[in-house]
Amino acid sequence: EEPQSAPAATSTAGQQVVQSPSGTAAGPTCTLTQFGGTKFDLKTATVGFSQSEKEANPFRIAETKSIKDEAAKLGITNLKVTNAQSQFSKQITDVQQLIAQGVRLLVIAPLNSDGWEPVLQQAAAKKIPIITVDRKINAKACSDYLTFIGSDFYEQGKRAADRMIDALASKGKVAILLGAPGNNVTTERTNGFKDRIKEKAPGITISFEQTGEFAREKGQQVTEQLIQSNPDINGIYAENDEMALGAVTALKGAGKEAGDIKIVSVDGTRSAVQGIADGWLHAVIESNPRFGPLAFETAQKFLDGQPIPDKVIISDRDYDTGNAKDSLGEAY
Amino acid sequence: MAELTQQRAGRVAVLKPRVFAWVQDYGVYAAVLALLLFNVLFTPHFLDASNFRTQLVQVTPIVIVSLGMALVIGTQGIDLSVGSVMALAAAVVVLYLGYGWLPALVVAVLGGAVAGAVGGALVAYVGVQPIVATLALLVGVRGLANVLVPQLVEFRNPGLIALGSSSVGGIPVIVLIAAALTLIVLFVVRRTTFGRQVVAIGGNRQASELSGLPVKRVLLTVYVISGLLAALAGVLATARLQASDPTSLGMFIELSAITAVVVGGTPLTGGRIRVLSTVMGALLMQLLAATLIKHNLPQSWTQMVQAVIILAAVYATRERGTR
Amino acid sequence: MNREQASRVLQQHGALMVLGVLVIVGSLAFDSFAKPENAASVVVSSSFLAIIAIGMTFVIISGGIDLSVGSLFVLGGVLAAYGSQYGALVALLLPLAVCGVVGLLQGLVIARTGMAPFIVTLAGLLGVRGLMLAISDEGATTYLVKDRAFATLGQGEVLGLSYPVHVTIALALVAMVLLQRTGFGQNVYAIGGNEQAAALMGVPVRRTKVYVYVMSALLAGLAGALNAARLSSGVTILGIGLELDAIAAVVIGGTLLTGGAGGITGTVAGVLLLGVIQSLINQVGSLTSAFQQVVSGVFLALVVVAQRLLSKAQRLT
Amino acid sequence: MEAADAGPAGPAGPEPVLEAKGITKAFPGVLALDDVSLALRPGEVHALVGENGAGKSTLIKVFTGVYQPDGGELRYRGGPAAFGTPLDAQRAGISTIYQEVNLVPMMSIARNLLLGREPRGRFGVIDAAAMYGEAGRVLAGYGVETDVRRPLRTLGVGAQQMVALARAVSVDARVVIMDEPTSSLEPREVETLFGVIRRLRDTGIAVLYVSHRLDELYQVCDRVSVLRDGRLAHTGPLAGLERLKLISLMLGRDLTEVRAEGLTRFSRAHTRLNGEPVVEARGLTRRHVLEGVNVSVRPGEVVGLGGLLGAGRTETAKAIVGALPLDGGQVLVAGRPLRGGSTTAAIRAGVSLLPEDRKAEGIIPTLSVRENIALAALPSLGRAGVVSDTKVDRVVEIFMRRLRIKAASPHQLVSELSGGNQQKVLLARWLAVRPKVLLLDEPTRGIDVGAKAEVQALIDELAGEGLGVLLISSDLEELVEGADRILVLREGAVIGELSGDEVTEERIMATIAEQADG
Ligand SMILES: Nc1ncnc2c1ncn2[C@@H]1O[C@H](COP(=O)(O)OP(=O)(O)OP(=O)(O)O)[C@@H](O)[C@H]1O
Ligand SMILES: Nc1ncnc2c1ncn2[C@@H]1O[C@H](COP(=O)(O)OP(=O)(O)OP(=O)(O)O)[C@@H](O)[C@H]1O
Ligand SMILES: [Mg+2]
Ligand SMILES: [Mg+2]
Repeated sequence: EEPQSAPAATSTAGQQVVQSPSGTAAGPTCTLTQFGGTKFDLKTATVGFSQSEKEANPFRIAETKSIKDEAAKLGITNLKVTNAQSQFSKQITDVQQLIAQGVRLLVIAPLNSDGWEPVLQQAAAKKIPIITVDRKINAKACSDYLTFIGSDFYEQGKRAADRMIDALASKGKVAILLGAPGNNVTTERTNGFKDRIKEKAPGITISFEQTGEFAREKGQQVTEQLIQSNPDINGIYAENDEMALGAVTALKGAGKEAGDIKIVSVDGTRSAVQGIADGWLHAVIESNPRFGPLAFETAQKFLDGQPIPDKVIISDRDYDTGNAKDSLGEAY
Repeated sequence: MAELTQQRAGRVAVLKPRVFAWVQDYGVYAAVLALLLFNVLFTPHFLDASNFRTQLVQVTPIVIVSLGMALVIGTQGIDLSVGSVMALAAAVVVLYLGYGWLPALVVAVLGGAVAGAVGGALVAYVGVQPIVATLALLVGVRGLANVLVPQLVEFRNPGLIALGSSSVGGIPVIVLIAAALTLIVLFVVRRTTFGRQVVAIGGNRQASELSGLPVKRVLLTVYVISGLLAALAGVLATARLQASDPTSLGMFIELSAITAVVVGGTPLTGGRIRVLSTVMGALLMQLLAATLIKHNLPQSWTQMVQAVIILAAVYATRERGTR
Repeated sequence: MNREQASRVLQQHGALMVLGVLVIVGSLAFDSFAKPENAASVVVSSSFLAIIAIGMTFVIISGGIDLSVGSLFVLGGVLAAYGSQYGALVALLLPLAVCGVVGLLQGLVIARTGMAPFIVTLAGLLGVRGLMLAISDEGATTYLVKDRAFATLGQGEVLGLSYPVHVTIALALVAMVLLQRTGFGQNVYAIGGNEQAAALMGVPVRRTKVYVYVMSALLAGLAGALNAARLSSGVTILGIGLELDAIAAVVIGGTLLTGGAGGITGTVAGVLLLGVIQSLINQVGSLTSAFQQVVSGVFLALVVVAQRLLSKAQRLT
Repeated sequence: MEAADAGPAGPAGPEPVLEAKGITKAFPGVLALDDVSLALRPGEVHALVGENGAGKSTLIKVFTGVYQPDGGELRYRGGPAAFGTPLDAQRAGISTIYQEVNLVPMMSIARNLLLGREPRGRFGVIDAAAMYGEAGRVLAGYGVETDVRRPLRTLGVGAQQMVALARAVSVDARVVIMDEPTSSLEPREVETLFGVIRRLRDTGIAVLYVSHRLDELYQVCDRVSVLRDGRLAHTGPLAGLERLKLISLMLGRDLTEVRAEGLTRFSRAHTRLNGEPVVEARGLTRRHVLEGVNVSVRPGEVVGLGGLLGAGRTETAKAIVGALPLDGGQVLVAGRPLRGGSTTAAIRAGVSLLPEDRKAEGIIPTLSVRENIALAALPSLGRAGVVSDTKVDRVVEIFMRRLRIKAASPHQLVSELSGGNQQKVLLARWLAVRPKVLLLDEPTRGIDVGAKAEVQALIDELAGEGLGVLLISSDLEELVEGADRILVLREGAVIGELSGDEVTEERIMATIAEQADG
């Protein structure tokens, strides 16, 4: 059987778009001299990329692939990739060992925002610029690290809430399938969603929130329990697509029809966009993982002496019934 | 007179341990009943038939894995690799789905047997301690599963989907499979030479060797069976999910399975296997998880309550042992 | 140590030999492997696991097992970070106190009821993680280490190695003396070797067991606190599966899981072995995550097989 | 010698130091002790005898705090006493050698000997050098000369027993309890032990001595108490009590009946058999352990293996059944070579071994009597791998009756049986596979007189039926009476063969001594 969700990151379709284009941003910026580094040639330098989770879900696969592809495209031959297998301690060690291997530029997809002290110290001592992608590091831009490229998870939660409010016409009962506990992404997507609901639609109650640990099977199991004990639920907010798709399987198994319960989720994987087309999902907020081009472009600009903003927020799309079919090719 | 009280004292002393032994033997059943009662009283819609179906369907993989685990624990071993073997089976089954779901299932289960055989060979022939041998497999086999199928793959094979979602007489097929496997394992443990040899080896390996039991072969077989069952559980879970997810399928299931076995009163020191109680142990843990989810407790509370219930259940069924 | 003793130590420790071989091969294969910087990163990152594994060694020699250490490690870190707002002393003592109490409870339950340590500490694993989530708002709050003095404990360096490494070395030395040269150590071996006999020989079985679990919990809490100092924050997503790493390190180090035999040197070698394997995989730097796992699984299997064969060969002569 | 004067004390002896009054102790299904009273006086050696399962070990465990009595009172040094743990009893001055060697096999000999009393150096840390020195000195006094740094498990059972003995005696004790201390000792070592016991008695220590070897009792004991089925059957001075009378008290049968049956049950004359050997071992060699041992057993023949502790008798037996990896040599069964290293193959060919160490190598403690008996014969007790319960029940019933195994039911856990009955269960396990050759390593160790005679009669009977038997026994009398032919071993090599009229205790001892001198 053909895999139904092969990544399509090689095409330029679905390329990241910067929300606040570099240079024109109002926020603080950073130049090579401010940072205190020296110019070097990206092509011949050793570059390190530290991935946080296994390349096993579409997001991580697309992310790593995008970095590797872009490096290959630019002729960077010495790219070292490590994978922390979701263990934070390992990621710290990984990056330290990358530094020991003499990398001149670090691209990090952090597993966690806090706890980077030892790495930052070492990198700063050697003046190695760090670009963090998809999650932030809580530290000082331009001295501890160079810049952050990624989405705004809190904003994603808010936008998901907007979609849910639309779908339920501002009233009803909603369940949340939380991500893994303790994860920044979980926290921010939850807070954004809840804050927005409270602010805009007090008629919607959040009557259930349980973790599905970002996994499809767990999403299915929790949803099965949920619709047994809360048959009156109107909407499900899943903090990633996998859990949403698990919820869909559960609803199908329980004899529900597409659209009976409105599901909104975040990520924008191909299966989820297909789910919208099939009518099972209501909307998906995109979180774009293709960081390669933007990351290396930013690095090159920095090395060329141009000012770099302290954060580069990309603009994520929404998928809904209106655009799902046409956007299928751009989903990852 | 003195003689009489003396006798009575003797009789009471003889009787007391019996009561204790009864609690030890049937404690899990009582705990399951208590939890059922709680839910009937306090959980809305608990008595729906579909609810029972949900609980049974969800517990199926753990039950099947626990059956193999019980055999391994009976030999004083432990098998940490079961979750990864499930993942491997999930990967293999979609790779071979092109040849039809049944051949794919057979290949996947064989793959599980091979993984089990590697662990069993390390334990039986090289003499590596079970926990490390299977720990190496836990790491490596999941990696292998991910190499084979790097990310979740959805499939539309009607046969496999039907395996996961159809019912016979209102009872889901996978539940029937688990029930049948339970009976088979029960028969093997109680009535076959192999079953007796398994517990004898767990009870005293040296003595078993001197008694001419094929110790190494039995050990190998036990791990192969555990691998087989885990793989089957992996295929069934995959069929139910309608997608193969080698990354997260079966994560930490080894701990659930071990808990089910021990809560059921099988000592980790080996030499004894209680099959039905193991199934009850799995049911207890499933009901507990369902109860906590249905009552929407936060994760922190869920874990703390689980800890307490596990302790209480094992306390009731405890057997003096070192591990 | 004279040459004869040295050769005996090598002979008794398969793990140490495998470690030596790996280090040599790694240095020849990769230029940057033997660089002091890389070696330091292996040693520093191993030190936390080593502290936990030292406690685990006592537990396993006594015939038990402690699955709660991963959870205690993360709880210790969160408590230390939380406590650091009241000063370095609180930051250090709070996690030790709480983890010590958890260890005490586990030890008492195991010693008094005869319940299997595997299960009691599995419950500990769940319960302690639940507790950690409860005090960190389901993991959403990361306390930052405010106290500079406490942060220095994790980040300061002497002789090119950070403090946690020195702490680990000191603890390992103390643990060796404790195990080999005190009545407590002898009791631990005796209980693990034959609990019934130990009781008949007058060993205070229960008390010794309680001590062992308290020790393991304290060390896990300490490792968590030091780690929090190093990271300057009480990260909540740490420690999952850490207990398995610790057990693997101890067993690779030649300690019998059935109890009664083993030692600290082996454990330290086992911890370093795990660190070196990771480092070698990173040196290659182009394996996908899935292949990395396959490689570490195979490595682990090879190491235990090699260690097993070496110790077998040694026993025959 | 003042204490010795009070030695064979009558009822008017000194105040008891340790006393049981009306002790009752029940286990599920059995009343192990029923209203037992017993008084131990300082400076006496008090024998405690009874059949297997009579309750001797249980009484001892009540004395030492292992078990709490269900009824009755313990008195120690004039006041009521209740020991919660063996440690309490030990601290109070009651030191014990238990029936099963209870030491820690993986720890070194020295650490076992001195556990809890290690010599301390600076900072209260154990002084290893002093510890090894002291351990070596102490053990030398008991005839054990060995590297005390080695793990205890490298010692033979007998030597382990000496370590346990040395350990128990070297603490400051007022009462020393010995549960079958000689069952795995050589005559030479038994003498050493008796010397120790007499020395203890002379210093006013009370000794409670349990043994099934009646001659020993007459050598060292002053008084005797007899337990029968958990009740006290007799207590009084030993001198003047006829041996047969003592046996009749233990068995609860008529004196005349016992007298009629006689004492040993070996009845066959020593014969020379000339048939083809059913099993033949050639040049068994293993470095440091065995050096070219040749043994052969013919059908219907009982071949004895003699020698001192550590002579390699156990190793020879293990090598024959393939339980010991060999550097050289071959085993032939009925002329066909046996695959080495596989006990399964040996058993299938009809060669079985009753191992020496019952606890470690014999019983499966988690299984019932029934399952323990059926274990080795399982493949033949069913079809297609499915066990036939009726067949098992029949076999189990036959052997429980034939060997008079005392158990509450076949479903009782074997670990709950008395030592002697466990031994019978193991014998039953081996007889159930119908071997052609049975290797018996200390088959009557720890078995009471009645059972011992039964086992001996059984050996006779089996040999009569054409079974070949290899008999290893430290009891020279048993060896001489039972064996048709005796091979004497020393340091892993056969140093002499005695047959026909040569089979006497004197000749065995002489053979060993001769070689030692030469
Ligand atoms: N832990 C136990 N559980 C159940 N029954 C027991 C237990 N210990 C002993 N018994 C029973 O109590 C009775 C007395 O056993 P005990 O060991 O005291 O006999 P003994 O006189 O020492 O015999 P032997 O000479 O064979 O050593 C036996 O019937 C035995 O089966
Ligand atoms: N008195 C002793 N001192 C030191 N070591 C001993 C002593 N007795 C036995 N050993 C050790 O125990 C080992 C095994 O002895 P083992 O008991 O198997 O021999 P055996 O001939 O079968 O004697 P038995 O069956 O009477 O115990 C010997 O090789 C020897 O190293
Ligand atoms: Mg006894
Ligand atoms: Mg012997």
